[in-house]
Amino acid sequence: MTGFGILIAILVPILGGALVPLLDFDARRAREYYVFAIVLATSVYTLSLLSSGQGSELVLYHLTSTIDITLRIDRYGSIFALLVSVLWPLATLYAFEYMSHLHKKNRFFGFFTICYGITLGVAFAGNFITMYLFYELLTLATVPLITHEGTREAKVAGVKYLVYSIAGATAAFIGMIAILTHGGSLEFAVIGLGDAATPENRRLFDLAFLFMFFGFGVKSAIWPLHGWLPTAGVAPTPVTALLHAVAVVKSGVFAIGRVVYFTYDAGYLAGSMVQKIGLAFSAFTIVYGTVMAWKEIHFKKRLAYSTVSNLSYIVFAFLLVTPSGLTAGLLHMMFHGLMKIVLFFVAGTVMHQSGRIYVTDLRGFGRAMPVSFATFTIASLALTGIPPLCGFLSKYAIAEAALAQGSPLAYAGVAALLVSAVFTAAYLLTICVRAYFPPADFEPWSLKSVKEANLYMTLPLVLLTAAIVLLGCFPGALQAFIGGVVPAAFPGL
Amino acid sequence: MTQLFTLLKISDGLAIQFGADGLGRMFLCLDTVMWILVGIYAFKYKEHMKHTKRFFAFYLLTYLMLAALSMAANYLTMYLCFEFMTLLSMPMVLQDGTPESIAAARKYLMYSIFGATLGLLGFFFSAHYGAGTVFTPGGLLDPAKVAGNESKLLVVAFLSIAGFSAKAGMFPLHAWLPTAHPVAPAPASAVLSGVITKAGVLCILRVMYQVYGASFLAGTWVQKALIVLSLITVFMGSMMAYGEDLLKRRLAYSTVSQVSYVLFGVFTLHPVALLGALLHVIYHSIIKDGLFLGAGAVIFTNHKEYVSQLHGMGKRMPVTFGCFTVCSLGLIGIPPFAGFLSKWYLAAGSLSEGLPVLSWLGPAVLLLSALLTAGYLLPISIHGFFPGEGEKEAEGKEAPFQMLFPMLVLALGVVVFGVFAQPLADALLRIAEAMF
Amino acid sequence: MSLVQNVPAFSILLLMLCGIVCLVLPRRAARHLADCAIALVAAASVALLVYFLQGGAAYTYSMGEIGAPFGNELRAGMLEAAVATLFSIVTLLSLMGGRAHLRSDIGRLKVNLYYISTLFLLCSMLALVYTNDIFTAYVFVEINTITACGIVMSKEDGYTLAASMRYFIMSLIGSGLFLISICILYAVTGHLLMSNIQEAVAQLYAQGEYRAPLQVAIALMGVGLSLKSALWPFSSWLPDAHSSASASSSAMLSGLVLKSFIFLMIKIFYRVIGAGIVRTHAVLDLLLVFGILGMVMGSVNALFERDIKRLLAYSSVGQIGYIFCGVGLGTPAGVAAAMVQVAVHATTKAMLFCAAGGLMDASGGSKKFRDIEGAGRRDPYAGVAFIVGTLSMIGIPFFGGFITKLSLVQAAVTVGGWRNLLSILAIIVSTILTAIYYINVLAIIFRAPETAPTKASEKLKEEWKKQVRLDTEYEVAIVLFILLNLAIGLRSDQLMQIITTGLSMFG
Amino acid sequence: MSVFFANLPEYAAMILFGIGLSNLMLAKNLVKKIIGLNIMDTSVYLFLAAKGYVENSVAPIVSASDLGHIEHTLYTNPVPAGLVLTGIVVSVSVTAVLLSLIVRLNEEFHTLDIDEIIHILRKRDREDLK
Repeated sequence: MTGFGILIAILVPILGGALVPLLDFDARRAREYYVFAIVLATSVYTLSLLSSGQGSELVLYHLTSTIDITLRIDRYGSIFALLVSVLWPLATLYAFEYMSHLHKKNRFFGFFTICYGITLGVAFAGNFITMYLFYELLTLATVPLITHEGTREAKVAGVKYLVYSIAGATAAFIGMIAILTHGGSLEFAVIGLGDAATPENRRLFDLAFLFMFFGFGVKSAIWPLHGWLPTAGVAPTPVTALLHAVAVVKSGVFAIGRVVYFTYDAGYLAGSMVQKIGLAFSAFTIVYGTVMAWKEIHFKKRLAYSTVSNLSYIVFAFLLVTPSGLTAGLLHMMFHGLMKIVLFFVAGTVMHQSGRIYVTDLRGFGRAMPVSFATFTIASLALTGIPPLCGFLSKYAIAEAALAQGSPLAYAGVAALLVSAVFTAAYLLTICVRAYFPPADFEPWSLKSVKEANLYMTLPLVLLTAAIVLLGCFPGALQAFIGGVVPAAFPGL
Repeated sequence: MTQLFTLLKISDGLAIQFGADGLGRMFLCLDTVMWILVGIYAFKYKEHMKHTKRFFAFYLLTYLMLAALSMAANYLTMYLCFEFMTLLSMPMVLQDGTPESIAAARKYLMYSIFGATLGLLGFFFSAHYGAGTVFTPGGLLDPAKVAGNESKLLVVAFLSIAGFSAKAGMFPLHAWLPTAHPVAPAPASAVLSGVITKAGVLCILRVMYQVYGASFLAGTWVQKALIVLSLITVFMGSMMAYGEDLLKRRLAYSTVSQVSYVLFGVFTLHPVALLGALLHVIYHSIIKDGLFLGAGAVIFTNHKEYVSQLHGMGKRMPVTFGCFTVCSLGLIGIPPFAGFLSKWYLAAGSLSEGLPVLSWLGPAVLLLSALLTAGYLLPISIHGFFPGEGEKEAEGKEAPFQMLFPMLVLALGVVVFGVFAQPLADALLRIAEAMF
Repeated sequence: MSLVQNVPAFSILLLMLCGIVCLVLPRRAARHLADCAIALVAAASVALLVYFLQGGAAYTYSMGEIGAPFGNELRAGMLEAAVATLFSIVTLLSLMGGRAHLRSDIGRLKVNLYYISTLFLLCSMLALVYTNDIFTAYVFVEINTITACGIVMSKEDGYTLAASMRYFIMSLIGSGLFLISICILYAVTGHLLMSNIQEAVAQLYAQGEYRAPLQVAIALMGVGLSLKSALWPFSSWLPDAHSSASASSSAMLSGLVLKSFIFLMIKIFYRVIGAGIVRTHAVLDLLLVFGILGMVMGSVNALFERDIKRLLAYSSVGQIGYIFCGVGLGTPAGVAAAMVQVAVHATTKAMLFCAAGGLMDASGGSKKFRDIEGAGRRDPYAGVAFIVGTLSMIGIPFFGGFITKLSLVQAAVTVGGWRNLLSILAIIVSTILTAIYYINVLAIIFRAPETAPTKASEKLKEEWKKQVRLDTEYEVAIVLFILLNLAIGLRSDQLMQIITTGLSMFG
Repeated sequence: MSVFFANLPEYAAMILFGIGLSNLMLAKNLVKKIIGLNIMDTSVYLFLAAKGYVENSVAPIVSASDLGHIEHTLYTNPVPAGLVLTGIVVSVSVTAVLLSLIVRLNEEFHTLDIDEIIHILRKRDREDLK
């Protein structure tokens, strides 16, 4: 199975997406069939790649003597690819209905599908420079999506996102080159710095790690660099749901995982100063995100802050630099993707059907939009970490990994985890209470104009919620698939 | 735990399992009896309510979760049932939909979820340091793993027990109880006070005796701190009840103080005291349900909510006030009635425990609060039956028979269990011994 | 002495000859002569480069076989051949790209005078590249100044005259300082040929004599040449000059003229004074700091521009800052990074200026942002050129800009201390700012005019309707430019190898 | 002081250079700037010429007659003279171009003050924008 399959999986959505504005569909049906066909084909093809093509590699181009652009499927990348290829078709289905009330659909779906290919590129990158290429392209492809509505607010959000992302990417790039020039290898097949990390240039490698951590930390919304995520909440819902809950931010966390496990190995990082810094920052972000979410009353901005906190769960787990930490982080990456996309979709449906964007005026919606709010309640319970659902599993795994590591910062992380669970309950369950139990003086006729969304929107919701419940009860297969990454990341074990 | 029924095996360390043991069976019987009686009462009370279908749905779901909780065989299942019980009992609190009830429900939700999260902390540590996962009398901690870090585990034990005691209304996390009960409809507050607080007690019993093990916690600062907290709550609850004019809030404060009687017995880690605690669990449920149903009857028939409005009501509602008086006497601990025996065993257990100061301070506080209980309960009956010349007597008619019947049964229970308590005490002693 | 070794002298003299002949030729003939001459020189330079690639050693070519003190010498190495090729190719493409504008801006009669200036400009640049005698360098610096102002003045509207006057005066101050430093060097060492001066200076430095005059000479040299190549504090003249001139002249000015002075400075620093001495001198730190400030301030000014050509001019100030940051680092890796940026910026900026010309044609000749809305759709060649330019400036792999950032970071990382940190921060900030204003330009030129509210005048709207007539020469030039940028991006390994061996040959 | 007298021409050249440079930069009137430029250039040529002078030496002209034998051993250094000649050529051409530019500017803006010209241009820009 030569590596060409990977190239096809990446290029089909990119070229397909680029064609959408050029073909200039005016009939809605035609555009939908075309876009959905491309997205579905890519997903199916990628899933088949994941099952059969493990380990296949393709050297695309020798850029310079020490750097070349390679694509490779390894278990760590295929987990991210699995998440993306499962969620993208559902999000596209949702986007068809959601975009009916917005203009310039061709451009939107064009860039939306291009982002799919680029995210797969990030997943299948074989070394850091290739990932940097797709990482930058992802930023450029998402800027037009954020500024889609053309309002002043959208432009500001777009510029802010651009500034944060470019700063992050350049900082990471500098870290990469520092490692490259001082003997470390950027290939993902080679684990750890090997003999390059001698005691005297250790300080430089620490600095390079911090540059890469905070560089990729921008996209994974670590505390001081998270400002762009809530402001990007103004983008259309399919963008915020898919990109700012699943694709873009997860690529940031995915990259941090690559830095921690594939460039620096456990031997270098365990107990080192940089690990303490990283753990401290991510633990603080966990608490900061949920507190800000609790204060925010704009529905999507609240969910955006919740994403800020949940991403730091994953970063915290990765920085424990133990096999259980890695698997726990990846588990939460998968589950958080599922849960958060449901919450964002419901927020989008509410805005699409009734135009309400603030959390305070959702009284009585439980009856007006039963399916949406049923899925919302299940997803909120999952995110809060109520046992039978999947959120609990990942939270439990992270806590176990932290306890196994046993350093004081790990205990601080567990405490942060619990505090954020309480606040998550605070800002999510209050919405459910307000929706299902409106106060006595509430007239149901005020919501008669609000009807439940049609099949396009509710089907993805129901499917995803079923996934949340099933994965919560029977996670065996997924945990085994994720467990496969440990031998790759810890060759010594 | 005899035989285990595994509902769902998530992964090797995590499974939802159920199993019956003495403690579980006792709590299940208690819940079932109370649920039936209050149910009968609620069928009549529902004319007074809107959204009745919703109320009864959540009424039954809460019962489901309580039953599951008492049958839970491992920490995970217990935590699951505890969380869901909070979520399902919350709609009963905001049944009327008034702004205060919604605020009270949100407060109740937040306190309970905060408590449950501390419980979750306990679960993480027990899963890490524990040998197995199923509750085993004497504790499931693996001595090898625990060797180095007792201090950490003690802190976690204190936090998780304090977390579960939020549901039982112990001092630092009790504030939701006095706000939630008055706004809830009478059957809901009866169930909330009488039975759901006992769920918190059950979780504490499981955690203290069957996760950490009595031997691990005996004599440690955790036990002393918890006893002090429960004594503070006992005293504070009755003081607050004493000054309260709203009848249901007075009874809520009384619940706060009485449940801490039970907790005091549990925290002394002595078989006799534990027997007293278990006995008081049963007696308090019966008595407090009776009191709340009485209060509910008064509100339902004559819309009187404040104690000061009840002067001379006894003549108008003889049966209600009769049962109310019997239950009050039981709660105060007058010998022939139910309350006395449990307080007796509590005092005996604490004295024989031998903790330096607390062994005698405990019974002293219990006695003092018994006086206060008399102080805030007896005036209601006395003014009810003998209003005194000057005041204007309240008019009103007797409650319908369907509401009186449960009150009569409960009053009868108070008398029967007071007099023929021996078989119940023996059964509970066997359960208490099995816990160590 | 194989035939190909005469290429340096041949190309300079050929260009001079053709320049003079152009005076008498009619417009069309002058155009063909100029194109052929430049193409011939480009081919010759390529041949020379191939000669060096096949292992030829650097050699000196004495003009007229006259001996050292009096005779004049040219020196050719791999780096000189590569830079000469680059300059000639970019000049040819800029001329082709801006041809349409020549007819409208300069009028039929004076076009052949424009070609004279262009030929002499290229001739002076090649002379600066090849010369081994510093006084000849001064003479060609002056010729360069006059011809550069010539191609700015040729457009003859109010702006260009004022701009060229300011450009002229600033350049003269620069060359004045350069002249005085040459004289000091001559007075101290007694030689005019660079290689001899280097030995004399090394000997003097060893004995410790004339330390003060040497320091002053190096400082004046640094300031003079940085003033001529528009390093940030001295770049107030650049935006007016480069934005008002016609498309092909601004492409040549921004792309090449600034670079020739930088190349001269590198040559003088490393061949006349010697790497060891220069590294100890404070002028390098001065250049580094001004380079870093240039990178940031150039981009900051560009952010607030509402005129496409002024934006590109300010962006040039920023990119020049990049080059000086590389030179200022002092290490060979730094100079290599600077040379890579010279190559990449020459092609990219020239392409963008020609494309800007195309955008102006497609929107009624106006440079303002509000008028060029949607111009990228009307003139797709300019649109694609701007996309490639933006991707290259941000530093996406496969494009030229990536190699610049890569090599500059590699240079910065190996240097320790404050220089490392300062240059890294500057790289981050300048990449962000560059990304913002280029993507802003992209958003404007690709915005569909009918949906977004445009501020353009009604008259302009009708013009947008009718299809823009593009001439093939402009299209060919843009496509070749894009291919050149991609070639540098893809074959960057070879480029780096040429530069590093060229630098080692430099000595 | 002896150092001052030893290389008097160099000092003179430096002072002249300073005068010329400051005039070129600071003068308002364009013609004055050109004058400053020429002063600067002449000072450099003075410096160069002074460098070429050798004590009691003879002009380095070798006529046909005394080809066989050369009595004088000391000749002045011809190279600086050559440089001066080239320099003068360059200065003349630059001055010519500048003066023609000044004429064109005066026709267009009717002033010789460069700052005023820029002020006029900025005003013209603002009118275009409206």
